[in-house]
Amino acid sequence: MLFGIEWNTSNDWLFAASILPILLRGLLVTIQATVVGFLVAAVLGLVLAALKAARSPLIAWPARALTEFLRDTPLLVQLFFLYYVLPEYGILLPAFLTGALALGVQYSAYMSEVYRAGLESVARGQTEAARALDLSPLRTFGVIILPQAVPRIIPALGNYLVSIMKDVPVLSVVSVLEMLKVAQIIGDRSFYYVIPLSMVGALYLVLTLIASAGVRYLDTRLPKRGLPLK
Amino acid sequence: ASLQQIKQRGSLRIAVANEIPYGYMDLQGKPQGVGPDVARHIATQLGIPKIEWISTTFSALIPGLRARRFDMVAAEMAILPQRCGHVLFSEPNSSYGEGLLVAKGNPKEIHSFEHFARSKDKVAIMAGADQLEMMQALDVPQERMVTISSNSDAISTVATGRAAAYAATSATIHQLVDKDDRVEAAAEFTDPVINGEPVRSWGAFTFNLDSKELQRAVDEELARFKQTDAWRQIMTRHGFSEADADESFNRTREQLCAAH
Amino acid sequence: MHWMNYIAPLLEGAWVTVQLTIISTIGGAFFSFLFGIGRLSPNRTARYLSVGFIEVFRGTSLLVQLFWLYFALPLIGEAIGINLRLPPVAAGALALSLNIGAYGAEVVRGALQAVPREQFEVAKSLDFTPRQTLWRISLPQAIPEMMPSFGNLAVQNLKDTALVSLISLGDLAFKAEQIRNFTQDSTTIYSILLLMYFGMALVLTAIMKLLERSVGRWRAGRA
Amino acid sequence: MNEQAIIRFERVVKRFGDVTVLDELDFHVDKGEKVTIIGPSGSGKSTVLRILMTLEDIDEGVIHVAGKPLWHEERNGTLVPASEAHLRRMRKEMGMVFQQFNLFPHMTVRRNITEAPVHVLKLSRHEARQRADEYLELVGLSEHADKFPSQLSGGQQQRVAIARALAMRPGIMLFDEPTSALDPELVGEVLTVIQRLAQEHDLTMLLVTHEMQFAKQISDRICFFDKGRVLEDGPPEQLFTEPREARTREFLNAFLNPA
Amino acid sequence: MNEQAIIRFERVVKRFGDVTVLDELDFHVDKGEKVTIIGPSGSGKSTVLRILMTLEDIDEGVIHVAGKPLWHEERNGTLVPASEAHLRRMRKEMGMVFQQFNLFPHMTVRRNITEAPVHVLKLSRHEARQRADEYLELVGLSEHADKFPSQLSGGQQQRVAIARALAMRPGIMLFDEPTSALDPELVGEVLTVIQRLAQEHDLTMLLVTHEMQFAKQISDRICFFDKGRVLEDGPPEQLFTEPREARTREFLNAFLNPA
Ligand SMILES: Nc1ncnc2c1ncn2[C@@H]1O[C@H](COP(=O)(O)OP(=O)(O)OP(=O)(O)O)[C@@H](O)[C@H]1O
Ligand SMILES: Nc1ncnc2c1ncn2[C@@H]1O[C@H](COP(=O)(O)OP(=O)(O)OP(=O)(O)O)[C@@H](O)[C@H]1O
Ligand SMILES: [Mg+2]
Ligand SMILES: [Mg+2]
Repeated sequence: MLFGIEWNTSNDWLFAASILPILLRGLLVTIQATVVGFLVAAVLGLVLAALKAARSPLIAWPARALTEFLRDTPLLVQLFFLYYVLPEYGILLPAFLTGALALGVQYSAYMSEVYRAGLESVARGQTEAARALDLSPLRTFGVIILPQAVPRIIPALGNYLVSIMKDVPVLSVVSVLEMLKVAQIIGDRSFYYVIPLSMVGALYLVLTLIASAGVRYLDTRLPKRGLPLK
Repeated sequence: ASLQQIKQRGSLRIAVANEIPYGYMDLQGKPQGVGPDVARHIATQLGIPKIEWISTTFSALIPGLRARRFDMVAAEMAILPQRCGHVLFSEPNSSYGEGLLVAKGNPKEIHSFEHFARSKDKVAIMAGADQLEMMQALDVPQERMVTISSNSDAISTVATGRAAAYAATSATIHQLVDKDDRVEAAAEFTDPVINGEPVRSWGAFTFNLDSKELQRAVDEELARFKQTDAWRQIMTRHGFSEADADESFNRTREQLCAAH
Repeated sequence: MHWMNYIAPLLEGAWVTVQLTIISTIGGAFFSFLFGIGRLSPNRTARYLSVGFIEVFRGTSLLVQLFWLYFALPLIGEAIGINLRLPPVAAGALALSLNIGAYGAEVVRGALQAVPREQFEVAKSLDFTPRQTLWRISLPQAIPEMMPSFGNLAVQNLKDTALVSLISLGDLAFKAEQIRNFTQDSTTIYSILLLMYFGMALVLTAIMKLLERSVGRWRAGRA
Repeated sequence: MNEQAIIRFERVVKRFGDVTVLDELDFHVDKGEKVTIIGPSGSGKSTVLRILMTLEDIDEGVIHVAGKPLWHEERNGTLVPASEAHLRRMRKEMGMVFQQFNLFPHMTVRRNITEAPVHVLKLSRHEARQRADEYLELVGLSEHADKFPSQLSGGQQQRVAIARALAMRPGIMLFDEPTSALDPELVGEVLTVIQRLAQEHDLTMLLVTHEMQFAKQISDRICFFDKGRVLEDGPPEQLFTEPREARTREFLNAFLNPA
Repeated sequence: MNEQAIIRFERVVKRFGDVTVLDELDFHVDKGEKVTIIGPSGSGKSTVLRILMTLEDIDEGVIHVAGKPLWHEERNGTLVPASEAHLRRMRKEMGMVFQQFNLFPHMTVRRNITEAPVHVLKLSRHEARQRADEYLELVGLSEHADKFPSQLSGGQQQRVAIARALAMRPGIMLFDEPTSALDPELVGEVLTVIQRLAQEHDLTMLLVTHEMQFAKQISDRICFFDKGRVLEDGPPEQLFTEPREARTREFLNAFLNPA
């Protein structure tokens, strides 16, 4: 029994059917962690990208080093670090938030690169034309560059959303009750491991196929020339 | 694997769950604890020259046995009826009661597992460990339980307030207390009463279902060893009381597997 | 200083991590080529198998794959009477190779498709068989294109090895957990751990860059 | 040297790394004058326009535009490097048309033209719109105001770009090869617009082009650039028919009778 | 129709989708003959060569090469579509030189030439190397044998491509505009090599080119293609000086005096 739902071990199919609702509870947590992690990464990534683009090397250089460091160290270790070390300094977050933060921190490094590439892909000629018309730097960024960069950035961010989802099981080690953890608990209690683990695999496959299709759809629907301004 | 095969191979694969004082690895990677110390003696007696130690998480013990990743578990896993159908147990090696790890000064005044059925405080338990069943039997709702994956997470979980207490066996609690002065063992602790009886666990070695022969051989050597002072010394060295040691003779595997 | 005591066991774990990274990167390269080429094969079975493989291993979580290979596969093997009980190192290396191989297969496919069509036409006009064309003409031209992506995948792979600690393999992350279990000194241990992984990643990146340069030597003179 | 000059370069040096692109350049354009720059590729023609538009800075020398130093400011009687605010003020004098049009692809034609008047000149939307329609009329594209640039031909896009620059009412218009990215059949429509501008407005115009015939018709003066200097300049009839310098003759020959 | 023909197209039809590119084409080349195909863009010149090299298949008709059907095999007295093995055998008769050279960029010049002889003809490395050096000598590139293609000029690359095709000792050489991707100053060196081949070897040569002067010198016969058919053919003197067809005259005029 988990979440008040009993399972039925009389045969494999009934067992699978009876644990499905339990796994779906875990799936809900998986999706929540994905979304929160993604939002954190999107915001932190933007900050990192801005810092890296700073004129002063005193700001840009450490930001670049930090990005490299975050990209080159395992999510698991970053997670442990946040989970065990932050509380030593009085920052106490629930396991779920710590996990989502770890996902966000790791992926912020990747996303900062997406932002940078997206902005740089907007032709230099656009900036020059804006400058020749004397548009202010702020307006140039907000009205000329950003609307053109967004359609290039969003699909790439979407792909990272899928990656984050696939990394959520790592949070099970700090006992976030996401799908894999739920499957493990079912296994611990029922002593049947193959079925819950296989079901998690299958659910993941379905989920990522849907999400990837969604990203592709979005990619075809976004206006390539930029968000239209009338 | 049959005893014959193990002898031929020349090594016995024993898993521990990294739980002090039941079975764990020290800094040099040497296995320590009640389980490994006794198992080492038994292996020598059985004429097996070498032990391959495998350190893993508690929840990986039974799956590992079932997947035949090791021949035996020396983690003082409690003999429970629902486990008996899936793995084999030796006769009890040890016996232990329950305990609670709480923050220094026990600010929430927690003295029993039953506390969590009544208050909104959260209790930490280890994934795969018996305390989950106890909590459920005491009607502690799922949301009040925080699952951690190893004992080493317990101190920070409690010290930082992720949970008000960590529920584990008394021996575990006592050794955790020594590690950090932000935590202490709950004083005036009363063992949970389930089905009218105070809870107590009997820990034993565990085998795969088809290792009957090995089980029998271990039983014999264990029975002999438990009569010696050497065995008593192992128990006391690892924080088990004389009463705990005596208690381990009061139940048989058969009784424990049949309970309910 | 206390942290000095951690270094020896951590280095022991780091050595396991290094071995695992090397084995699974090589294994990953093997699967990349196998399924990347398979995806472009004229043989329909080979193509479907490759697509299936790529989708499954890219579409599920590495940790799920790892647990499945470690805990579930032996039980399935038992049910059908084969010994599928991979030792932890093998299960870990296999899961990592398959996972990274699925990503690598897409890299291989992309690079092969980027070889100009004309090269295939010349090869045909010189009467090369399709197999000779693949091995002698298109692959050698595609490999330098793949190298930057392979470099990223190798670092990804190094990071992913940390997950094998969860199936009890004595790698760097596992050793660190053991030490922390003992000492509760989280800050020091995890800081050392992060720095060690970072250092290894920098070395790996440098090696992949050297490799990239050596396989692409013929491109040096390109305008 | 002409003191009436609205643009004046004095010993201007511009380097990219080791390469000296403008080599102590002296050069001027009078108010209302139409000047065409010709010269071999890499001789620094675009660089001159880009420096005027403050898209590139200079390494040495001084440039005056409308009597004021462009890249410097007078403060307490000495010249100091210009502030961004000064550059913004100076840029208002000039409009530029690029080889690649550089329209904003995500804005309609009308929005392309009104964006800067509204946000830089602070015109009301209504005024800006009227002004946009006026210049769209001038370039003959009134009926395309609500389209996006990608829906227009190259020639139409370049005409929008011209309208966009004009809508800021600059005193000086800079054109950098405005027709060389166009298919041959579209060149004419753009040249016609520029010609009309040259004839009907008292704009100062500085133009880089390879359309020699056209340059001859509209220019008051042609400057031949070579290696970052003005090698020769003069009225079109003189320069095209009897160039003084051998290098100029060679260039014009190669140009008119390609190998 | 000449029964000695080493290449013979009979009512060959080739379509790409709805477009008929070869329209019941009849066409032949005799053994040892040097034939040049000329004609407007899109008339099917390249397609003829590509079909011979089996890079494209045909929709209708029959082609014979060296007495054997190219795209068909005789089996039990009837013609069936050719197997891959048959195509391989037939391809051995021919070598092709492409407009874009298409050297293998990852191999040295020598390796480019020896690769097919070693792996297709199964020559020993030693023999293949000797043969490569012989043909490198012929095209005048002996000292470049160990360079990579990217280190050579376009003209040198095309000469390597010719040597590479020759090293397979084909009886028939096909050239598809071998000089049109080259800078003008490099065209000559390639033409010289082809001319030497035409004069010194008894190869059959089928060439597509726009170098009319060159075609005149080396060809036994010129074929003028139009809309997927041979509109007119004959010895170069006749075809160039007094073409029978108006269309041919028009083409030659346009070609010799471009607009
Ligand atoms: N951003 C830059 N970085 C480095 N070199 C540059 C840059 N911009 C221009 N150059 C160099 O400066 C020289 C002059 O360039 P410029 O564009 O002014 O020539 P141009 O006369 O306009 O030539 P074209 O007719 O080809 O447009 C060239 O050699 C060019 O390569
Ligand atoms: N793979 C293809 N798919 C579709 N159409 C094709 C293909 N290859 C050639 N064509 C068409 O077939 C026609 C003949 O092409 P071909 O290349 O033989 O002409 P050509 O005489 O060699 O012309 P050029 O002088 O331009 O090389 C053209 O209209 C061309 O667009
Ligand atoms: Mg220019
Ligand atoms: Mg052609």
